[in-house]
Amino acid sequence: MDLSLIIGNLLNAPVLFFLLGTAAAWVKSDLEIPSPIPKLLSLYLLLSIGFRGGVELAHGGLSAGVLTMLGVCVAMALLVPLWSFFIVRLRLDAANAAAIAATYGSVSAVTFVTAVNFLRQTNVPFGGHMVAAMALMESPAIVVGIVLARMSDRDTTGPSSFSWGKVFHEAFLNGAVVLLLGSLAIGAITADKDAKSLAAFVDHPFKGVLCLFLLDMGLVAARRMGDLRRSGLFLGLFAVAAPMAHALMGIGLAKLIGAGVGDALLLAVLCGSASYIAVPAAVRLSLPKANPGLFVPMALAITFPFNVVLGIPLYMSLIQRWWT
Amino acid sequence: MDLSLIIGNLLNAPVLFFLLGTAAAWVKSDLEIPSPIPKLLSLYLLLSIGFRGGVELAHGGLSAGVLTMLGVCVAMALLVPLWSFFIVRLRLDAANAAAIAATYGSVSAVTFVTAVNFLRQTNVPFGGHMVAAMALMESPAIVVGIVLARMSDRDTTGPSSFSWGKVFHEAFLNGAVVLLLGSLAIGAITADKDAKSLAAFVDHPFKGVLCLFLLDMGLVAARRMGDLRRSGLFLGLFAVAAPMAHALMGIGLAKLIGAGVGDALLLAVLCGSASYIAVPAAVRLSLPKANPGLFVPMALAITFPFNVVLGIPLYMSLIQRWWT
Amino acid sequence: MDLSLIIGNLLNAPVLFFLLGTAAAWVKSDLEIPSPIPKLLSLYLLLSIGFRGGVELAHGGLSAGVLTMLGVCVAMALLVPLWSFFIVRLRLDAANAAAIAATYGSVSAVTFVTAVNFLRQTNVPFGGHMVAAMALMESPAIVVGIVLARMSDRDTTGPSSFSWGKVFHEAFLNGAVVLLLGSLAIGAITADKDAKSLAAFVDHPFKGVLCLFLLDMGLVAARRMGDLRRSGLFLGLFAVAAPMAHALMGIGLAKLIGAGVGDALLLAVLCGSASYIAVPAAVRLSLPKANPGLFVPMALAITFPFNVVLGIPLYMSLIQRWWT
Amino acid sequence: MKSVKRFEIIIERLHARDVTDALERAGVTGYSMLRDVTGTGDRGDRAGDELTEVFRNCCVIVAVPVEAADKVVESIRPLLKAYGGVCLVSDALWVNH
Amino acid sequence: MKSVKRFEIIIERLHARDVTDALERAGVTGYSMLRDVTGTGDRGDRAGDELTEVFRNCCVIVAVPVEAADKVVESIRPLLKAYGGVCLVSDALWVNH
Amino acid sequence: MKSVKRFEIIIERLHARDVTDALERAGVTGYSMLRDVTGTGDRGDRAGDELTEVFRNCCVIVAVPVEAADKVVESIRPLLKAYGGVCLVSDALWVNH
Ligand SMILES: Nc1ncnc2c1ncn2[C@@H]1O[C@H](COP(=O)(O)O)[C@@H](O)[C@H]1O
Ligand SMILES: Nc1ncnc2c1ncn2[C@@H]1O[C@H](COP(=O)(O)O)[C@@H](O)[C@H]1O
Ligand SMILES: Nc1ncnc2c1ncn2[C@@H]1O[C@H](COP(=O)(O)O)[C@@H](O)[C@H]1O
Ligand code: NA
Ligand code: NA
Ligand code: NA
Repeated sequence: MDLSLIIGNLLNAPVLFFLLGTAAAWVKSDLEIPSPIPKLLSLYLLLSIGFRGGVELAHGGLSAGVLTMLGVCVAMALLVPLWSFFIVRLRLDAANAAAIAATYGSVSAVTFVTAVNFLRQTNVPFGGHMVAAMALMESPAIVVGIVLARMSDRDTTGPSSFSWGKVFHEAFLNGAVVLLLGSLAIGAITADKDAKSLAAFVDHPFKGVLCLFLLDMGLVAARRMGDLRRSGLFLGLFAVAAPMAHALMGIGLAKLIGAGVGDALLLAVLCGSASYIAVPAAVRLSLPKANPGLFVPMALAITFPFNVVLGIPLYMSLIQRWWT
Repeated sequence: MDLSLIIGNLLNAPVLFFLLGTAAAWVKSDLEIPSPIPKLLSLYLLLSIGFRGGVELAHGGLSAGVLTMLGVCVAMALLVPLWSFFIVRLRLDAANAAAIAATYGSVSAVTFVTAVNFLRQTNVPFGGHMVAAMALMESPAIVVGIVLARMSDRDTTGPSSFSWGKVFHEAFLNGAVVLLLGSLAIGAITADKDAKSLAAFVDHPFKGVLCLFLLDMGLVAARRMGDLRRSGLFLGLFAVAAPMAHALMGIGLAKLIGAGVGDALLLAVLCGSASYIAVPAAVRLSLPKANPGLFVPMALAITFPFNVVLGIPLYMSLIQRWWT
Repeated sequence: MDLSLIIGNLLNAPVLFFLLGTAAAWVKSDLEIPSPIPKLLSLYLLLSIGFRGGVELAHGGLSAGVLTMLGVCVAMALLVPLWSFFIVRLRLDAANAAAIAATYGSVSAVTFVTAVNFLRQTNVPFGGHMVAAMALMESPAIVVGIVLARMSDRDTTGPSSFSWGKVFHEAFLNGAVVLLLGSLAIGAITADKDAKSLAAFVDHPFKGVLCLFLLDMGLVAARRMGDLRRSGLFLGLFAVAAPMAHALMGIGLAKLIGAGVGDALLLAVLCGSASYIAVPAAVRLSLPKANPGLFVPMALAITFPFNVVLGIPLYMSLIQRWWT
Repeated sequence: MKSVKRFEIIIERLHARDVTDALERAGVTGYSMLRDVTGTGDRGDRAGDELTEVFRNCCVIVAVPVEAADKVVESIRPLLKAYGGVCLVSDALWVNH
Repeated sequence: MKSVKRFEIIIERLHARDVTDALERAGVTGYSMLRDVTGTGDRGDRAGDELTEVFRNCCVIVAVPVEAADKVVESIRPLLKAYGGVCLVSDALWVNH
Repeated sequence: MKSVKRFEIIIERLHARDVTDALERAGVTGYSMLRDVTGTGDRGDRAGDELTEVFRNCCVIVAVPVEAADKVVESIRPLLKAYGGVCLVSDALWVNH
């Protein structure tokens, strides 16, 4: 195992700010980043990552390799919630199993962004289409989760007002997906004209904004850790095992389709990360019986820190061994 | 008609973000830029445009040409509400006619900022005094509107608490005017010392912040479009015809006083744009009988998009023909 | 007295924005920077100043001179509230005297940041350890103030729920201290790797953000000036005399320990400034009988403007005479 | 002044739209909303992080004529059943204007 | 505990100052304000965009001694007449301190 | 619907935690909080600058069974004594879910 990569990642400003946030919450400091500042930071990160992805996509074009990668991504977004559901179902009721399945089938944009920052720092190139892949992987797991819940127990899906229209709307038109795809398209359209004049906004402050956002994530994640007692050992283990297993599958698939090192890492992170922004809202509307005190802390207080602190360099060291 | 300019403008990041916001609101996505983030963005845009205007003013100085231009601007700010009032009065009561007159006599800072961005992109120079012109054009129309309303119907102006002192205060000391003129003065005073050290804040992120703000404007404008049914065809037509007519007058006057291409475009945009930030507040306080469900959507959901998407390149292509 | 330095400072963008804010509040403009935007600006300033201090500390190292300076700072933070208490006690009760003592013994981060900006502008170097000094000077005065209040009147410290644990927690773990020390540590740890990639976030917008924050400080300070009538002439004089006296002591100590010009100015500002962010909160919790309508306006509406507008260039001109 | 019933409905912000839709179906034409409410209840802490609206509440305030109160209660109850939350009803006078 | 009348005044945020001025003229020395209130009423949606305070409400809460209530009603009514908005009055007990 | 007592506690935001701690000690399991409240009272303006939470209030809303009301009053009173603020109590009905 390549320890230097892990330590190098730990001594990295964004990760350190995440740990600072965690520490501040632990000592019960009144440090806080009040709403809606985190929203501004996340809008910025989505816009920035989307726009740059679009610019790179415009330069790279839509080759067969790109389309294969997108296909693999969507397939994983459909399959991960499937087995996750049946594993969690061993212990929990259908609604909660479906919620957790949707959570782990979808992706965490901030983990992705942190991985992108990791790649940029180590000068490893990656394709702009991976941003499109992330956008495509946000939603399918939500639909799969709800289908599974309804199949195993008609009663899980809330009040009479349930409608598939609402589910699809919530899954595919939530703000994060729209902003990401929109910025991607705008980046692709204006690649030649605007990329330079927007660079000072889109590129330069990127890492700093990520630091500030991770500081807040640290504060929030640490506060949610208290909820973890409720989830028990089984879910705690799942929250660490799932990202590792899914990331491994992602790496295997990347090798299979001949992806580059950078794209392989991003695929690993997309498969291995769990959503705590878009999915909770969609799931809460469609599966009101699922307890957000279970699936949110799992994703936010275990899987997210694991990926950001250990997972990313771990996956990278695996990939570097295998690819060379 | 020079279509390439219009299409070029359409394929421009700020305009595309405006359209993205509109589209997101149409598909009822939950994308939102929560308060007070838009306020931060607009404070930034005003500070930035004011400061840079001041720096350029300090370099350019107050020539006779500059003073003529400022005189023309104030004259238009006094005259536009006059005829607008009598046209709208054909259909509506005095309070609403006065409110609409004030709206179209005043200016839209964001439209101005978008035009400035358009000029910078196409490397057309313009004078820093045009920022001063914008600041001078914000307020007079409000006073003219209220005078007209009171002349034609003493009863339009609200409760006993009406006072001219309050009207002038609201018109000339509202936050936008103060920040704009203040930044202009500070820019002019510190032109040599601070222009460089502030450039990274004032210049570099400008276009990106404009994109983010226009995204929000798109969301808000689209939501206000629903209100337009109430306003009927007459007001709908007015909201498109007025900017074109006033911009044409502005272009004519610019030619008359021998202004350059950049200044001519900005004068056209100042005359042709309608206020939806400062005026509604001032009018609501002084003419409570005027319905903000009429004059705000006209300015925000018709005139603003028209100017930003079509008007600016249209006026520019006219000016380019005429000037060369 | 070197008038040119004072005038030069007055014609400086950050100071002018402070004055613009004051003027806007005086004419009762509705210009406002709504919450939580000022919080975002102050988080940014603390992070930026902390990170850069850490980077410089990593390069400079912890010499004997640095440790002496830190010792002097802590000593001043313990002594200043001591005599301040007994002076103010001549007129006010123990709780209020203790609150004012704590206020003047602690430091104002924004005054410090403004002084840093002043030094950068005039290209005077200073040590990164002065940021650590600021962090160390935030808290001791709070504890000293409360000890003094309790010694002279057991009854001053609120309800039965009083506990030293809470006092220390509030004093040493408040958000500003944690963020400042955290960023300092992160800056020192990642000095080589991240300093460059974070520069665009941490350095470039610094002065602009300071301008925007001082604009808000001007608005708030001017609004608090109304409260000053209550405080009377004695406290008004104290609020001007204390910063000058403490800054002079700071300058003397700096000369004694052989500090450079930049460090001497920062020490003067640390000694001479008064806290209006961290201290009021801590004091309100521990000394509820102290009236925040006294100690906050003194620090915010007299001492802060005095230091920012006149104090900094005054101290600098003194130091320049003495050092050369 | 007219006697009215004052409703105060506290529910996850995610469901704000459902509440106002239900009110409109019940014939209510005016209501007010506070969008930044935190809290604790049977369903745990809603401490208000910005990451997801699941942990943030809103509060809808509605005054309706006394005779319309039952209809409002019936329109809100299914939402409380499905999603949790609180609905308080009290008496008030409405100052005519 | 002392019997008081509790007022709740919801009006465009633009008029917040007018309300507190009127209250002060009516002899009220304490009040509270919520500055971020949205709503719908006779005058259409006040959905809360940041662009102008015309589409955003505030809510002023005031508790006054029972005997002062009429004076407060009379001070508020002209504002409601001119600008719209809602004023609810209810009974409450004030916990002495 | 069940009769309850509705408490509305307005106090400096700095003391929000003290209030909820006191409520929890009094056996309350559910409450709501508005975190952005300004106001004026005996202790002067709390006009809401962002610089320090000393000039900003919060408002805690709690509904409790009628029989639990006295205990809540007793738990809050010392805080009001020490720090100022307002606590209003009124009658309400709780819509069961
Ligand atoms: N007794 C109560 N008094 C006031 N608000 C409450 C009470 N119980 C619950 N709430 C609010 O209602 C929300 C949802 O409650 P619950 O569905 O019980 O978790 C909580 O987050 C609180 O904001
Ligand atoms: N029945 C009601 N219950 C609660 N709030 C109301 C009601 N009617 C109006 N409002 C509030 O008062 C504001 C102004 O009302 P109006 O003047 O009727 O448009 C609205 O935007 C709502 O916030
Ligand atoms: N009569 C009142 N009605 C409503 N709120 C009040 C009243 N008096 C005081 N308040 C609120 O309680 C806070 C603290 O009050 P005080 O301790 O009297 O300064 C004030 O800042 C107001 O927000
Ligand atoms: Na995943
Ligand atoms: Na105009
Ligand atoms: Na000091």
